[in-house]
Amino acid sequence: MNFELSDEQRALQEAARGALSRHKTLEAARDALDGGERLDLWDMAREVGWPGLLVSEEHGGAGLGGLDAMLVLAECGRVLASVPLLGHVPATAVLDAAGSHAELLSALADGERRAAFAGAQPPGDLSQEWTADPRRGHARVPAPRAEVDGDAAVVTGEVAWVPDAPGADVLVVAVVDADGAARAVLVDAGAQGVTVEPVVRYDATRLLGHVRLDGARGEVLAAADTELAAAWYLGQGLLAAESLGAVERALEVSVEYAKERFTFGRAIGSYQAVKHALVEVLRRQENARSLMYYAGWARQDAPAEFPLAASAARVAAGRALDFAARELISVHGGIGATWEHDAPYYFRRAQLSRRLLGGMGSATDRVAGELLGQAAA
Amino acid sequence: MNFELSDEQRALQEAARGALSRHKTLEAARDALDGGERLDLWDMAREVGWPGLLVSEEHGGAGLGGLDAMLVLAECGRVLASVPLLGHVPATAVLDAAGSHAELLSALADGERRAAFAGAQPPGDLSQEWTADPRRGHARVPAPRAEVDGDAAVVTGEVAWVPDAPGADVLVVAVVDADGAARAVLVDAGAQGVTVEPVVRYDATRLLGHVRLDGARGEVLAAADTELAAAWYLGQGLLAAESLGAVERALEVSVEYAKERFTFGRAIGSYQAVKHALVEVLRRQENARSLMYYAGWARQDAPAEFPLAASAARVAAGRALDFAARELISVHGGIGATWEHDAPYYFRRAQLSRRLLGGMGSATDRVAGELLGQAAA
Amino acid sequence: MDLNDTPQQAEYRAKVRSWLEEHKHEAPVLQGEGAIEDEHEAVEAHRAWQRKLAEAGLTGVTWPTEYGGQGLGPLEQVIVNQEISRAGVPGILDAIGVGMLGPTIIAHGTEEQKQRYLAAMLHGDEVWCQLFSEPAAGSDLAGIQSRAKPQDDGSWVLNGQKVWTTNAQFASFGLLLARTDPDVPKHKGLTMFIVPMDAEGVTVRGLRQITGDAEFNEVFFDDVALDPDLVVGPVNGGWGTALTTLMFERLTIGGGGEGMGYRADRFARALASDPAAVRDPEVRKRFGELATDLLALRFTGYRILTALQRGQIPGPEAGMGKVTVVNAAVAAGDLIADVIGPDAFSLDDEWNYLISFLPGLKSAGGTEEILRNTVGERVLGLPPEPRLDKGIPFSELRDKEREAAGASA
Amino acid sequence: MDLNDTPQQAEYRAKVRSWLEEHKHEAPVLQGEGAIEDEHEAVEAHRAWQRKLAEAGLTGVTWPTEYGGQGLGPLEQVIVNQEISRAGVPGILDAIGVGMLGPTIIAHGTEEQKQRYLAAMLHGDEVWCQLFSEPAAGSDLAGIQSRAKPQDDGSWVLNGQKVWTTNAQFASFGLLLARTDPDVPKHKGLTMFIVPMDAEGVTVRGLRQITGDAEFNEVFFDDVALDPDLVVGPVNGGWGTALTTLMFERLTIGGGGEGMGYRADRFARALASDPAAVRDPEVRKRFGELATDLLALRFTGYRILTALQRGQIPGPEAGMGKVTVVNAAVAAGDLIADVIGPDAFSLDDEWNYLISFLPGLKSAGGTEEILRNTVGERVLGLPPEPRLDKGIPFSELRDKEREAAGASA
Repeated sequence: MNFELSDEQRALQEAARGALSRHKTLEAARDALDGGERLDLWDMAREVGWPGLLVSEEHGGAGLGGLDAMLVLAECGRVLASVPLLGHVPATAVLDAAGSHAELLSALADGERRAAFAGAQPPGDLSQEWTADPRRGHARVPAPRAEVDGDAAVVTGEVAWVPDAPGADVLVVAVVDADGAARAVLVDAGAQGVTVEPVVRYDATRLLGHVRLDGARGEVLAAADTELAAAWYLGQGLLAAESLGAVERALEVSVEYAKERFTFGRAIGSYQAVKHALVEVLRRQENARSLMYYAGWARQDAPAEFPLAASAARVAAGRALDFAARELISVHGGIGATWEHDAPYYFRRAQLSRRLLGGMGSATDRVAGELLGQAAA
Repeated sequence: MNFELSDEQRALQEAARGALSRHKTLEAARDALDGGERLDLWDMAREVGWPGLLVSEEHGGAGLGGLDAMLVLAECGRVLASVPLLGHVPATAVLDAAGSHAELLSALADGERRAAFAGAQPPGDLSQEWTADPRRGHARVPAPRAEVDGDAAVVTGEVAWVPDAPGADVLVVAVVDADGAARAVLVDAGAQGVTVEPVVRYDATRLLGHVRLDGARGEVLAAADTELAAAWYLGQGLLAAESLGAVERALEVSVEYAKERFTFGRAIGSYQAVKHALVEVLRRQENARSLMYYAGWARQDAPAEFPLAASAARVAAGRALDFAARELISVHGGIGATWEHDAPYYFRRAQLSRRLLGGMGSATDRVAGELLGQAAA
Repeated sequence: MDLNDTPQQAEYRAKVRSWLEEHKHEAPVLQGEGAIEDEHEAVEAHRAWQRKLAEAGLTGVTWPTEYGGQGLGPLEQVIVNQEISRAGVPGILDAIGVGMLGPTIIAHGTEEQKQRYLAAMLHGDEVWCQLFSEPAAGSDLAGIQSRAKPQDDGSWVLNGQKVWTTNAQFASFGLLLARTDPDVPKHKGLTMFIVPMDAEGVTVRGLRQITGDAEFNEVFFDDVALDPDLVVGPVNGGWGTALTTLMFERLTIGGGGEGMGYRADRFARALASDPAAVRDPEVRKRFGELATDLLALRFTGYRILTALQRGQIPGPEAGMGKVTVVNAAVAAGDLIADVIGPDAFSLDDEWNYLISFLPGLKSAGGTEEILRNTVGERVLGLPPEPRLDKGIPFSELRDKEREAAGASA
Repeated sequence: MDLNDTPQQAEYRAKVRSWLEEHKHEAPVLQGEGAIEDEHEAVEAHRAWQRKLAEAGLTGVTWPTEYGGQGLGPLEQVIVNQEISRAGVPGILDAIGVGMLGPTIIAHGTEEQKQRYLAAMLHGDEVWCQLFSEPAAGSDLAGIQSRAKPQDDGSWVLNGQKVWTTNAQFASFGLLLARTDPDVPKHKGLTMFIVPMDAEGVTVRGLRQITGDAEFNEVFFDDVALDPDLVVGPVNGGWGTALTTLMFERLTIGGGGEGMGYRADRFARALASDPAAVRDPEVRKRFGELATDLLALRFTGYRILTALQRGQIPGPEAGMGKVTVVNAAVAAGDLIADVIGPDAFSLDDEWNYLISFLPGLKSAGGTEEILRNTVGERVLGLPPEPRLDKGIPFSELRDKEREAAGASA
């Protein structure tokens, strides 16, 4: 029994925190909203080897596990750093599993080239469909369709709000073939029929794009549909980790202020209303952390539980961040709702993250579906 | 503009409180659970004229409005009194609207005979069906069917958990005829093919029965389907009122205790955790009261809004009672969860009420449906 | 129960409605399509509109006639508000001045002050702002640190900072609470002043909110000289004067309710346009619950109006309406953005604005925690928290706080 | 991350499993179908089973070998618990004695006490109960009023009342905290005693809960004579002794998690049997959220076990697991009863029991509020509430309280 981080994992965490501390990420988050340039930390990520975190060592990667990637994302989330890993990492995981394209993989592991994952939500207990995020509205849309001929595929369809798609060199797309089977297709971002429309919403640290495929030609990867599903859930886990990191920092800042700020002759942190709310942030944070560990462990050691584990981690971390970001504003009183303060950027992060990659609603539904499906079996 | 109770209504309230104070209703609630006899206050109700509250004066009733009946139910709810009005009052409202059966109406108004309403939930924005509460489970069931021939009807079907059905002399049943139209049918409780199975669950002050109709013969009443719908919503409003009354008393008892009980040298009511929770009870209570007034006003002056108003009142009052009953237990510490204390009987009331007459879920859905339907129109 | 006007009220409403009908084409467009873009122009157009309303007797409805008001009751003010809203025209520019600060001057000012300031306020010629809150005195308003020192010639010199000041950027005057004696307990050494906003040493700085708009200002005072005749109410009796202002603030808020536009039908329209959302029981459940709260708010509003009509002043429990509306609106914003997805955060989307605006609104005008304390103590009669600052001179309080912060850090 | 046993643990687990495999037919049936109905018979059968477990070395796993224990670590205790649960047999009768009270005696008792009491406790021959809580001393445990007065011969006379006492109806001894000096501040005048439950003047009365079952007792003491050798730890040093017990209590709770049977898969089975519920997004949303909490609890449990294995003692934050599990179980009960309808409250329905049991569990072992205070102060380092009872002799406290209650009433 050992359900804590290893020494190597702690070292990875510390190194990540150290590397990020040399960048003014929060100021960048504010400036970017005010029309400034997004602070792209890809070069820094390359220096510390993050692009190849999940790529096997034979292809020049670090050959680490899902939990290691989550730990890095948590550190990015703490300081709202804009590092396009949420799209890149799941894409490299699919490619690595496919076992082909060694040269491309090396370039991706090195960070010389960048990938994004235009994923689809796998079928659940109630539906056999692979669905993609729509541009707008409550109804999910079918994943792109592909005509497959041997290794070649012609893909048509759209995936909206793909993390890190703008500027990616290649896209790994989850498609459905004529037989209704899910396939992974590698598409060059510059290929004919591919358009990536960059979109910025609310949290300008977030690089998003609508990926539109109009008869775009790509290569079918030898990755099973379970790999596509795992990549979707890896995205959920990474988003969970990012959110958890943001919660940690939000709580630290809130606690610090609650000790220093006085009202009616007492530090506000001595009042139960404030104290109990901050303990609630802590409770949610630690629950989210336990589930992030679960997701990391399950991806490696219990793949059948990974959909449940990653979805649960996302739900717990997302709800924790929702609560923590509002509490961060609230504990600071009016000043927490001003442009100059850091709190609103954690709030923006929470608001947007909640609606990405299927949204919190789909993740919650998936937790239920996994357990109800098992119970019915 | 006058959105407060009239002097007559305050007098009605006070008289009700006075009449009920002469009975040990809370002890009766406990004893009944321990196998004792239910304390039936029908005779008291007759003395003060409650059976005829909504029956027009020409038929020997008081000819009062829905809000007046709600005020009486609120007083019963305060002290968890078992007075079978929740079933009787909507039944008399339908009969009175039908304008027939003058003799029966007089007997019902006097309380010499007792009625119950085996109602059905009217169609909403998404469904055209009239549905009844099932014995068990999440799926609602169709309202009983009837073959209608002139004034005569032959009814088949079941309505479960009908308030005050056991011991009722007549039943007003919401049925659907061969054309799919809703009709009100008067059935004698002793008629062939009618069985009323008494059921007690959790809150022994509550008189419930499964009403089963196997080709039972009854008389079709000249009441429009809007009257049947109004009777259903009247039931929602009465249940709301009952809950509101229980909240009022739960809050009083909680506040009293919070002033007297000391811990760590301070009255527990001085701690924010307790104080803020009790203020939350008050907030919910007053919201529920405003909506009960709305329901009372709408039934009289804006019938088109009555479904919305009564459903909203039920949601607000039901949620308030859920919260207040748990808080009543919680503020008392462990002692609040003991059989000897009064708190558990408020908790039982909350738990059971929440699942009656379509349940809180249907009422909440109906609030949404009414507003979404209007918005779409 | 009766939601209709009395005959007198109906007559008054008809009069107001007909005036608005006749003059609404003269009203400026300040929001939505065709709105005046330049802020200065918008303020001037709004000022001109306030003047017209004033001349028609539609501002200061409850002010005494001797100061240019109509001497009517709060219900008539509500009727005017309702009719203005119905006509789709803006209200007055200086709602804070006319609603709260003017009445404070009427209650506590000298006759000279009343003559000098009230008429110009009512007509919008001189807009006012409220200079109470400070960075370190929000919930605990009496903890104010802005300092006005008496001079030998009877004048005062003001130094300090205020925050959350609406309209400061174009106000002519501010009503300001300052500490004039730090050596007595904190409620006892405060004085209320009128501050000319164009005085030397006054600096106004916009304070941007999450929305990106500067909805409030910070105001800095650097050796601002104040004449003796600018004191309102007794010297060192400013706390009592401020309580009058706060009472009028509650009255203003209590009368409203859905005034902020957080109405169930507005949110219903947003959801009804998405068929998948309409069919989703989870969406319906969340909407049903928040809509119930918003409906409750409307009918609680009618109860408060009934009380006002009967001459009762709403108690602190009226403030709970803010808790209800803010939380219901937050739930609505959450739900609608869940339904729409990330696109709800498009820059020009109304939900983007709503979601961004609410966190600031939550603490504006007192936090939910303080309100719950007040209601718990004054309405439910629960015992107060132990107060560690009672009876201690203000000047010593800060030292104690620093000491305590050091000990716990 | 590794959820597997170390080789040594695996070996130990195999040994435990094989013993249980061999002997599980000897275990009594205490719950469900075929359960022993008579309470006395059930207790005796349970006692015999504890003796067998003790003889096999499966009780007091962490106790020192000199007192009959196995001298192993908390992980081995967890392995035993897991295997007992897996085998579907009851645990020991006296979990409170062996888990919390025995270790207290080991830490603070005299050698005579250890020799006299520990072996009989371990084998279930003498069951123990914990006599700490009182009607007026729950959250504020140090507010205990039970009074033990010293006699000239060195013995004590005990008067007072205890409450929430599990197993008191068949316990041989109780470990009791009593006030021995009321003239010092409240934490300083307490002493821990061993009380023979058959002593004259001890009365046990069952205390029924919402479920209708007497899950706890009240215990009354009326001039009960206690020999000098029944004092555990220093006279007037009982607070320190009690802290040891509470530390072991936390350890016991911290190691568990889903032990109460509030598992996501159990609730999933209830819902999965209703197709309409499975298809309802609103039901799924509520279930998904509470299931997430319960899953988090399981994996938080593994983190705590890892810490235990590393020799760390769980901090107060481990108690938050109770907040999570109770609230998730309440949500599950609410949801399942919403799905089933009133019939969920049939007398023999497991949900009827669950819903009734939870409100009592909520305050058992300290309220959520006290826990949040403790975690806020000790884990987050937030400043404490002002304490009005500090340094005041206990005897004066009560007068102050009465006075304050009178003033606010």
